[in-house]
Amino acid sequence: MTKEFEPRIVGILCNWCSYAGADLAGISRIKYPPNVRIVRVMCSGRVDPSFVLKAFAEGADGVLVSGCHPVDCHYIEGNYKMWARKVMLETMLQQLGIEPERFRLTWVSANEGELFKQYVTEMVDAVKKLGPFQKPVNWMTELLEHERSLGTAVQEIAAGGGVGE
Amino acid sequence: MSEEIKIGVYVCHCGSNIADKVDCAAVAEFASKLPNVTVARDFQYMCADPGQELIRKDIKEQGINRVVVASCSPRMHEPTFRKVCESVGLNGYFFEMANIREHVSWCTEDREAATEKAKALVAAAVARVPLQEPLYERYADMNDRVLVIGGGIAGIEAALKVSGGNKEVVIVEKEPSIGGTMAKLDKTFPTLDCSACILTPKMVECAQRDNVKLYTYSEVEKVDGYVGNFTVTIRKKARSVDLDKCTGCGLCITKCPTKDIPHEWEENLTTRTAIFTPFPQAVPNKPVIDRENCRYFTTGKCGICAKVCPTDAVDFEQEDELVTEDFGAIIVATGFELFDPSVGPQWGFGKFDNVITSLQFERMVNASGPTKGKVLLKNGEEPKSIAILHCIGSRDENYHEYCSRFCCTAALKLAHLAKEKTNGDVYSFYIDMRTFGKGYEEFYNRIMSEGIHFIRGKGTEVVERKGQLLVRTEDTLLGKYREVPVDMVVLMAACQPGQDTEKLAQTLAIQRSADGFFLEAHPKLEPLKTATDGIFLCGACQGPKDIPDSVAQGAGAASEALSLISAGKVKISPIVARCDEDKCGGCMICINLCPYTAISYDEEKKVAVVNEAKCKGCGTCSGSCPTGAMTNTNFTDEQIMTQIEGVLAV
Amino acid sequence: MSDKKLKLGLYWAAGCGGCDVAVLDIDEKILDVAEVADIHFWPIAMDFKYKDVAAMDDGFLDVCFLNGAIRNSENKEVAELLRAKSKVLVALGTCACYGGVIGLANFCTREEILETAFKKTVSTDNPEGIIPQPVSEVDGCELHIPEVYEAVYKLDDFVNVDYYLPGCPPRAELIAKAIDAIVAGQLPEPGSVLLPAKTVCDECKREKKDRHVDEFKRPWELIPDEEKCLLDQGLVCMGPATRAGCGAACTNVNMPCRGCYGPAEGVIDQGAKAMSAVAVTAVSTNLAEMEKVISQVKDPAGTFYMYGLPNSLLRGRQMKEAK
Amino acid sequence: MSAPAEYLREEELDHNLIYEVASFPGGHKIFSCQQCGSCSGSCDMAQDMDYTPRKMIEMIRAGMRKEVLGANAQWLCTTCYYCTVRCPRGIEPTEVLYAVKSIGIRDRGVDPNNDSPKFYETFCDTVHKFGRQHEPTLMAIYAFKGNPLRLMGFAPLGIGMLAKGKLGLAPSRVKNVDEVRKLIDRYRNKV
Amino acid sequence: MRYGYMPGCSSHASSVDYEASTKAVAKALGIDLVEIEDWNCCGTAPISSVNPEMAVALSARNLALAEEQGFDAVVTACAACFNMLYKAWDNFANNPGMRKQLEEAMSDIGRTLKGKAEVRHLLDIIVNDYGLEKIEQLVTKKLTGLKVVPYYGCLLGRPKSNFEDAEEPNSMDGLLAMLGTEVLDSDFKARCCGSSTIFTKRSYMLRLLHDILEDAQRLGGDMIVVACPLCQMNLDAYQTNVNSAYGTSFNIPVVYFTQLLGLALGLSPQQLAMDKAFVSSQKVLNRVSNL
Repeated sequence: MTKEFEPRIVGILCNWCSYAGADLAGISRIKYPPNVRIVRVMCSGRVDPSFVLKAFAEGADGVLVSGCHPVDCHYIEGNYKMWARKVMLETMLQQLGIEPERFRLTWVSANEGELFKQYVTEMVDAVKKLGPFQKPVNWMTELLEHERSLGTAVQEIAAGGGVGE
Repeated sequence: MSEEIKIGVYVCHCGSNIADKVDCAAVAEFASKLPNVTVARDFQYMCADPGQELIRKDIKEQGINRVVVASCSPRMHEPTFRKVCESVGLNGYFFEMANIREHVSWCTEDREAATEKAKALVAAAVARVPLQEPLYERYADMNDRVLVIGGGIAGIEAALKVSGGNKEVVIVEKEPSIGGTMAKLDKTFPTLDCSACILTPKMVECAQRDNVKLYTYSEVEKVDGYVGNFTVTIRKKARSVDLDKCTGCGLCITKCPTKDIPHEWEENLTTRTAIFTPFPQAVPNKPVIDRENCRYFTTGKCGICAKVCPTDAVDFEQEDELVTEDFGAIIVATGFELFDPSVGPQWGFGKFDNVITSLQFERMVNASGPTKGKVLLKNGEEPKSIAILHCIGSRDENYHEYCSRFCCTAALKLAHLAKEKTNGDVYSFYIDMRTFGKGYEEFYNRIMSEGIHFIRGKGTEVVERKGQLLVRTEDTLLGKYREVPVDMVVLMAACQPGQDTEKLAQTLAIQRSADGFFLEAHPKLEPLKTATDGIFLCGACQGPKDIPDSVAQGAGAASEALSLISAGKVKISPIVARCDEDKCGGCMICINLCPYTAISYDEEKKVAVVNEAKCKGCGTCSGSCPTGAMTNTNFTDEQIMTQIEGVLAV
Repeated sequence: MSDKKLKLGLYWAAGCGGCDVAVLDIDEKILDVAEVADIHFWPIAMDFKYKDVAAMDDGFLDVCFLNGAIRNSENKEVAELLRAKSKVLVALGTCACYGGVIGLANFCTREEILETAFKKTVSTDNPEGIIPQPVSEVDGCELHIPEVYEAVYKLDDFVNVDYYLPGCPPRAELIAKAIDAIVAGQLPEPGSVLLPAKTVCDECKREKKDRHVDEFKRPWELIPDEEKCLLDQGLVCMGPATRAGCGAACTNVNMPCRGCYGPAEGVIDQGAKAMSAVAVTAVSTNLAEMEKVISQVKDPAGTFYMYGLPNSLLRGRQMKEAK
Repeated sequence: MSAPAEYLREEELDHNLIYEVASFPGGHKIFSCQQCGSCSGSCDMAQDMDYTPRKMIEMIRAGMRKEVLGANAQWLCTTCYYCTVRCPRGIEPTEVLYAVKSIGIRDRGVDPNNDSPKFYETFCDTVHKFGRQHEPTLMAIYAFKGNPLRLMGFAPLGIGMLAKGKLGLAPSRVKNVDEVRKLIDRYRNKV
Repeated sequence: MRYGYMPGCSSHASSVDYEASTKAVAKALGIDLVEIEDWNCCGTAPISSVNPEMAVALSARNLALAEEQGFDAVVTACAACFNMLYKAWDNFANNPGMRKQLEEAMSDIGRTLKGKAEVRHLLDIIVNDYGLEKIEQLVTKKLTGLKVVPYYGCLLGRPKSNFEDAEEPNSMDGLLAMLGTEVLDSDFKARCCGSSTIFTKRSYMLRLLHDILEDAQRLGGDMIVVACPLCQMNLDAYQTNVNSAYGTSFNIPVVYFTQLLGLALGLSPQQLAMDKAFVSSQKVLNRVSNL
């Protein structure tokens, strides 16, 4: 039996509430699974859905976005804007064959270290149950095989184009 | 970028704080193999002088041009290391921090897992840092004049304090006189001193100080610019009286033939003329013509006031005038208005003559009021019994959910005055008696001893049976239904946001809370600031407040404004939004997204334009920019995506 | 460019053929083309065989316009062949550039598609349920047909592309302009898109104003105001996230943009960007209300990736490795 | 004779009562009552009730199950809904009292001298039978169930109605009366 | 809009007069009221007292029937039916827990409810859908000289209503004024008559009836006008009880708004079943010219 599957989850956290909440968890020496790797943005309103897709495309097993509680946003209502994107993104991810447990938007304030731990733990558990996010999915193998099989000759030809030179 | 990227990575042990759980040497070793990394070290304390020196030395000697420190939270030491870089000439934004203490060593059990996670975070920082651009903090000039909107007690206090700090201040008041609601009150709780006696001197001082400019009968029309540099357009409504020529003799008022206009300032308890001053102590004590009711304006005939004026001050041709003034800070002190109890027919206001509001009663008991201080029924008789109903429109989901805060104590004051003036039966119908201020509970105690009938139960309904007013309630302490016959009912109507609050919020780009009042930046720690830099709040425009609180806030807001303008310069963070005009399609999605109105639309170029002084750098606009034209400095799409690749590389 | 005539090739891979029609649509301009260029390969118009191409020297063709996506082994082989034989390879049309409408196939597996095409459609008459195989035996002979791939790919997934000219189809004048530029030797950096960097909104005359949507609607649910921005009226319009060039052809006739000219310059995932922009127009401080409004956009993935699924970060529906 | 001194014994209180009431339609806001008495002040019947509507709510909150179910307040409620539209906390006292009546009928917790439950159950039975109400049947059964003298009390009215042709003697019936019965049984048997 | 008519149980007994006048007036105005096939008891107060959820479910069946039969709205002339049907509709539309429960209950009896049909009161239909202007053109006899006291009772405006104000109902006022009557404003117009508890707590309820009648008399009203069968029955049939309990001598006719409207439209008192009331309105009507 190989080692237990340890998911890699990208956490995108706003600077003022959730990143600070994660800091507080650390300061309070609250232990939680090490699977979430945190990327800081100033506001959850900054989170472009492309970031979430990018994380999955890079092989993340889950993405956790977290911001200030509604009405508490440091920038007034950036978190509401993320909520709007989240609602649509959830449907889109489902259509793209990604299980809903793999993406989550939470509200964690700067004094909610315990809550941060709770969300991380819940998410890690849920993703562990699902297993790894398949990358490459089977049809991608074709492409990758092709890339591997590309002889240097072809590449040179391909790179050699250019009119009038 | 032609320059070769040379990254220095510094892994901090933080004593044993990090090193206990993270194999710092292994992380440094790992980092040294990452692309573009020139040096990678681990060290006991990076934030201490020797640690800082290590970085400086590498920058100078090894030509390091990007710095990554893996230590604590950037919320802690990011500024420290930025300064280190800047001290040797490297831009502070060529620096990136990996948080391996709060986010790794302190929250992870397993050493191996912790080391792994630390590597991922370092890899991400190393991946990201080459994409970072040099950014510079900038400063804008600061105008040191202050605008106060609203000339009630809070605004007056704020203006006088700013003026006392030797700064110029302008008060804009929409009514013909400053003074606000306080000017209408008779006595003030809990000390029962006369309201006019303590307010009038302050009003006069506003008129007399050289560095205070009054715009009465005026409104703020437009606000442009940003903190330190607001340009405000003020509409001076046509007063039809030349303030420079008028001496305030009042002859015009005595001769005006139109005398039957409901006197709003007297809460419609009496009438006034078409040319009038709202009250005897008005500042400026000069009349205004109410054009809607003036015969000259409605019929073209009359003009008696102009004929009798000894100084030729009446000017029928006067027009609204727009003036533009520049300010560094704005204080909003627009106060409140009284809830209209006729919205709830059960209270009988508007239906029965002798059901009146608290402010009407206040005018009645005022010696300079319409009844010369006598409490009188509509038929001219003195009431033998008076009911005072608390919480009319307050603490009621059907109207306002909040508590209006000052009415309980005000009701006690009115109960006292009613008892004193009529010696009749005075009933106070209350839900909870909330006398929270200094001396207020003592005041309650005092009023109780005066023989007022306190009934704990909301005065639910006022009905008339056989010509007698009845207040229906439950005496909840007895658990008995009661119908109390009274001659007069005083409704303690709720304090609610003024009608123009919404419009002003838009003009100023400040927020309102769910109750409609202006919203403070933080309910505890920033009660006087708004989320828009340079705009402050005081008094009841932020929520129900009594006089002591309004005065305290007025002084506080003045202090906020003085502290801001005294700095002389406005610091602008370099983390802002920037729009690439070549890419911007002009879709305008971002413009509404910005809570600070920092983005505008350039009609000519058809692109979005960011006012960096107003922008706070949240990046919400870039998060929804469909073309990628809008970038968030230090948090660009490319930087964040590379960082995501980085955290997943391990 | 020497005064020699240009050697031109055109090819149609997995696509609808509309791009070839668009080339014909350049009208009399085709005569100018004929003056400066010789067409050496254009299967839709003239009789050429692949072996003719194979016989060419590498780099023989000066320019080759390739339209259509890569769906099967034939598409890929020819693309690779033409790449080798062409000095400049232009991906013509959105299918070649980004996968196009046929890229929507990436929401399904190859099996699902073949099952549907050969067994499930109403008009199918295939009692034995035969699905064509790459290699089969017919009357004792071995028959080869191209192998259908698992997914739809865009051209540059397999070969290096010099220029992109997206559009479904690209407007004829854009093609004409590209040919002019080639003839004049005035092409930009290789890898460029031969279109302005702006978006459809820039070309659209409608008035954009409130940027707040209370209710999303489908185009048939209302007759839109002709002056106002369609998005402001609750129609999901891809204009903000779609490269300019079409002259706002759809919004000019009261239809929302579907995004056929592909992402704006430098944008990695057109669908995600468009979705982000559209979603925030429904922002309010009532989360439930917002959820209700946004849920009115029924098929976000299909809507926002209508023309670019194979060009998106995830390229299509993620399907578990068959066990 | 004065009642012996009593205090509320914690063990005799039923803290589940408020949750039970809250589970009825319109009952959920009972928790936010601020005891202002707006309901009682609006109530035309409050003067005749043993406990005012406000007090009923407080007693429910305290868990005084016996007293609440045994009270007369809920049976005097005319369901005029003044309390409901005026409550500053959005509580619906009319619905709260409906819940109290319903629990009382179900648990047989009502004062046996109070005839109201009998009438309401008879009403229900009649609808169960015909799918609609039929006044003569209702009155006849109600009278025989309780005190036959009561029928006499209604007799003058009944005769008057009969004379005016206002008593439809043949009951009007619902065709698919099974459906109505199923609905009634569904909730009558619900514990 | 297709109106599905719900007569309510009392239409077959105590309010045959309301029913008759409603149908006559609807016909005269050309309002198409088609009775909902197989409607059942709305689940009024007594049933709500046994179990409020049961009551709502009974009304829900009526809504489901109306939907099935293709009606856009359920129309009733009874304030109590209106109250119950509206409550069912409101619970279905705005209370997710109840919605689920009602869906289950309906599927249990083989019906489905989608909440498509609105609930409307006849008064609302006549005053707001049909409109006073159109009625005015059809009025042949003005009821000049008649002093009327509109009495609304509780359930037209409370707790929730889609046409009437909770505290100050006024839909009938305008209609009656347009018919030429002098409309008197009683403080008791939205008070309760106590009909839901008249059978069980009669002695208490007579006080309510007394107050309403007394105010009408004080105002000098010739008659009380109502839009609810229970109000009519209560104020009319129990007037003698009030008189004996309070030593009064009230003799105030209590008529339906449909009856006065019918008279103004030229229908005869017989067509409007005006002879069914306990307190005769004949004298009063004789006083008014050309009736």
